[in-house]
Amino acid sequence: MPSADKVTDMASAVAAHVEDGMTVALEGFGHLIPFAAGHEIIRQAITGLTFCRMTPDLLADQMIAAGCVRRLVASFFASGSAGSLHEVRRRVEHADPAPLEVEEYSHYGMVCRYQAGASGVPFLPLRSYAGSDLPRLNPMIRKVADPYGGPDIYVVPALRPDVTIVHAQRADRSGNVQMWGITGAQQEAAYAARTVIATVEEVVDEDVVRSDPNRTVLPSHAVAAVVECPGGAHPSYSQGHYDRDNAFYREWTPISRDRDALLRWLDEWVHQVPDRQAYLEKLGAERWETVRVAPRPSQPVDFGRRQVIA
Amino acid sequence: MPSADKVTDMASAVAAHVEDGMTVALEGFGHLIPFAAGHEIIRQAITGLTFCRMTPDLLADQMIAAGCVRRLVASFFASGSAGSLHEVRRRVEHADPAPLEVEEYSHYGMVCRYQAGASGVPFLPLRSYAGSDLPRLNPMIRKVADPYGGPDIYVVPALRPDVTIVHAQRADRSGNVQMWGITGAQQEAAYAARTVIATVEEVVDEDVVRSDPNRTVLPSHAVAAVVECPGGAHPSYSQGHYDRDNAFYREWTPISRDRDALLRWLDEWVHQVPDRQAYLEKLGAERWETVRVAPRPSQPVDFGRRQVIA
Amino acid sequence: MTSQALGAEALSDVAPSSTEFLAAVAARHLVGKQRVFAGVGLPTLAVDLARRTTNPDVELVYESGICGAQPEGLAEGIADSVLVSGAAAVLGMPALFGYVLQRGHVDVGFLGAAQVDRWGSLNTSLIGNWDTPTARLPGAGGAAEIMPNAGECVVVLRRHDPGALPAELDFCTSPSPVRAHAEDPRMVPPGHGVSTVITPMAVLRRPDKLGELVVSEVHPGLTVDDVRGATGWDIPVADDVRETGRPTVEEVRLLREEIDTVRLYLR
Amino acid sequence: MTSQALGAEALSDVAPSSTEFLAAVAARHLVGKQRVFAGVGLPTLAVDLARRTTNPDVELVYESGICGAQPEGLAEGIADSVLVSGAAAVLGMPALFGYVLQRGHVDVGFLGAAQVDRWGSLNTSLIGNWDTPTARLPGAGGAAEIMPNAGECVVVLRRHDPGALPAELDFCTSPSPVRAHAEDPRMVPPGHGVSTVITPMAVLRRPDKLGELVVSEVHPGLTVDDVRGATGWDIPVADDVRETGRPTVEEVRLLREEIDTVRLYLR
Repeated sequence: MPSADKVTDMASAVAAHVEDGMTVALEGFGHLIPFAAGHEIIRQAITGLTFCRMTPDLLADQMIAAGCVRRLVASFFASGSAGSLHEVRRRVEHADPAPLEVEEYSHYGMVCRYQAGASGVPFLPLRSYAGSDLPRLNPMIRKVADPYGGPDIYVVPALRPDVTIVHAQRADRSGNVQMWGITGAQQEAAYAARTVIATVEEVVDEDVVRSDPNRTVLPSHAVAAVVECPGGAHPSYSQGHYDRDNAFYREWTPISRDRDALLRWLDEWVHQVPDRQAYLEKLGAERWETVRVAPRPSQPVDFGRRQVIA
Repeated sequence: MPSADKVTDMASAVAAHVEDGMTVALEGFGHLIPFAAGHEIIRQAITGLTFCRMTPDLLADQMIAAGCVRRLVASFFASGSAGSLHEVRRRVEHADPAPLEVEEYSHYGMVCRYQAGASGVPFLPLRSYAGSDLPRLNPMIRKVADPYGGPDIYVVPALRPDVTIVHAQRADRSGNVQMWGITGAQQEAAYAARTVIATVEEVVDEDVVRSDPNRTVLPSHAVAAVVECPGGAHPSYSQGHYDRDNAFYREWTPISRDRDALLRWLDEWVHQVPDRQAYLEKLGAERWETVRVAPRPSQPVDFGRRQVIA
Repeated sequence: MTSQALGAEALSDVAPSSTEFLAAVAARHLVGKQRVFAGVGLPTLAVDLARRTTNPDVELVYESGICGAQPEGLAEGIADSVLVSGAAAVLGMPALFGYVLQRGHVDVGFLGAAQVDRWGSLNTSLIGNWDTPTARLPGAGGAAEIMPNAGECVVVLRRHDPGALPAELDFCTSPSPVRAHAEDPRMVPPGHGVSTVITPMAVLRRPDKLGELVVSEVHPGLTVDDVRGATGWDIPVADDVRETGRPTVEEVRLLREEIDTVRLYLR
Repeated sequence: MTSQALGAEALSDVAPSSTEFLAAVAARHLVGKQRVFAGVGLPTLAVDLARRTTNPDVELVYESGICGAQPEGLAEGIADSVLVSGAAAVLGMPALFGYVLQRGHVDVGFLGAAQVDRWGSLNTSLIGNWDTPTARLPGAGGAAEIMPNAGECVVVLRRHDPGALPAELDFCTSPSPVRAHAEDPRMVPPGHGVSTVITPMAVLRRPDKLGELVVSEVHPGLTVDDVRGATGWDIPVADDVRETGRPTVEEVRLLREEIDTVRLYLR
């Protein structure tokens, strides 16, 4: 099919679409976190971002420490259910080295914000927040009267990022993106955005994509740029490609606790490596061996082909 | 896993869950229309139903003619983009042989109704209907003020069927239902319901389902009964199993136009056949040959398996 | 081959009321458009023709959730299995109507209607009075969503008479932005509404989002007065009104010999 | 084998503050429950233990969208790939939070908290004042959704002192139905709210949806006064207050030798 070829490299994609002061979402719920794209944003010294991410974990800590982020829009401020994000805490608790604006929702509040943005409606209702202090902390959580006579219900406003970046297992050159395992709110976060960058483990022939159209989470019309970036989710994981680097997550806590150590880490692992390939080489084959996974293929389904009645 | 075995036969499933006067949704957008289940409802002479179906095509014409339906909740009253539903028209235009209540939405209005029902919220907003006569015809389409200062927006109320019936390609015995090809609003219509009956082409081993968990449209918690019913969507189709019987759709128009012919058809093809197997035998191998499809398998994806680090 | 020997520019003499004529006129309106939302039938022919002539990149999105279809056969209906096999994506309806359509990814919506009024509002619901209509029509389907959300809408009518183009609709299923504006000026939707109506007599255009239809092209053999006489209101005529360009011989050949060889939609 | 030889009913002497003790107490609350919504850690241990003892059918739903997991290894986190491989379903978050949780498919939600008040409202957001908190905690996550929508919630606390069980929360992240009722009696959610709080000292129960916590069980070696003295308000005591049943030797063995052999969560 004569669709535009959207494959580009990471530096070009970020340079073309991400600008100082933009509202940018990088999504991925534990899985397929677009770390490589976040590191490129750091390398390009983009600043003043409103950074949207349900679970601002290590990636947020890194981007905030690097000075990219003015405002954080999020629903869970921790590394998984465990580790603190010390850069986030330093800024929120002590404005050290600078304050950080925080706009806080619950998980489903964020999901509904993306969904409203993706659907082009101004708000969506949800059954959370009755009796909560969250609407007092965050005046963007509001109430509407139910026109069918039920009780009032809280609503959250549409979130419409300038750019959403997601990482996925594969895409074809025209930007049909396929993803499996935990898919989180990526479809919503992407459709909510004006521009979408998809980084993928693998750019595949369109026949691969077209053999299973139900697997396409983002059709090409929703995607502006495709970047082939194997290992782009490390230290998070890509189902079927490599596992989470749990050791790295544990190593992060002491790094994050000491701002100088954090800045040294950024220098060594982000600024001093030109791209993800160099990062993986620096990480080394031995470390990679610890996150390697064995195959466990899905059983194919049949889409069928019309018989030509002669 | 020691989940309850939900496999039963069609007659038992309908007898156990569908009662006179209930609100019942049978969904499937052109694809996977649960014809066999509808015919069983006719055979059991269930009456007074509020029948919900976005596109009340042949199946609605049949169930209405059989006297099962008091009220139709729908968004497109035709057989595909072409044929009229003459039983629907007779009742609406001439109350012949009896009136039919109609509650009318647009397609996305119905989708939002199911989505609101599935999500447990009282309503959802959509950007349709400004300037339309539909809200005057249907007072359930209402407006709310946008608490973020934008223009008023129309909303539709949650739809919560007592029972939703869907047909799918496969399920395991505990009721994890997998579907591919056009999936329409089935997930929403099912989650909106209090009780869900899934009829499937094939009951498969749970390993088949678990090899591809992203293909599961309805997890077992959402499903009360599973009925193995090969050919259960005929004369509509099941992607990868058999094609639409276009000849039947064309035959329907003259049948539908003549109420006596319609009643004779119901007698011959519904009342006089005990179940779908008998229906398919009556249809015959030669007719079935015209809807057979050739294989076109999806390429598998890898879900990966953790390496045990020795 | 004979027809190609005549040159691609040679014009066909198919009747202006023929499917070939209407499809070729519709195809011309797709130049420069990216994504078209349509049912099957005449819109399918128009899109397929555009793809083979002026706009190889034009893409069809179907209400059934299918994007980027590459059918191996001619589809009967928007939910045909041949549209699914080999498609780039199949989306559920919440994503299709919410994320694709309502979010504004569709440039052109193709619609049919029983009635179109001067503002490009459509009736696909009923003829006669609301309670006991003389004809119950299919209803809104997705048209009520396509009208406000597609960049613009093209309507193809099989009739051109005061019944199909009345002064007043019996029912407004899919409102023009003009009607939305009348309800509440703040509720005017993002889409232009109907930009073009193609009938067996003429091409009507609505250049202003809040304006009305004007006679823009008159099919060969007819006059402006013929068109105005068959329209249910006193329709204005464009300053630059002209004769509708005939399809080329090659366009008709493509429609008949490559696109719809079994004459499923050609009539 | 040795422990089994002691009989399944033999009681263990693990400390009441140990993970083994808390997990075994939590597991008892899952008798007769179908679906549990939980994070990993202690809830995972409790569910796994319940499945191997009193409730083989209990099923875990994870916030990450996974239903019916059959992990081949112990998961580190709710988004662990081992939970996905071989699961019955993986849903996107709109379906998970909307259709599964908000529609009422979850019987029991397991929650942690920094603070719990007498009504079972939770604080997981911040300690100190709102603008410049002394400690910024993780925030709501999905807890604000689990509280109103799960049939009931069980909270496990690692501390029992007036800091963790204060008279007033510093911030209410996940409100009890009591607070929802105070905001608007019509907004009381479908769920019961917190039914049970398990601490290193006691089991607190809240039998009435609009009522308050009472001391229901006191761990071995402690008195009711110990528990009341460590609680930040004047907590009532149930008429039938009793000593918390110790875990059996077999339960402790299962936790250590079959469920968490690497002591990922056992401490």
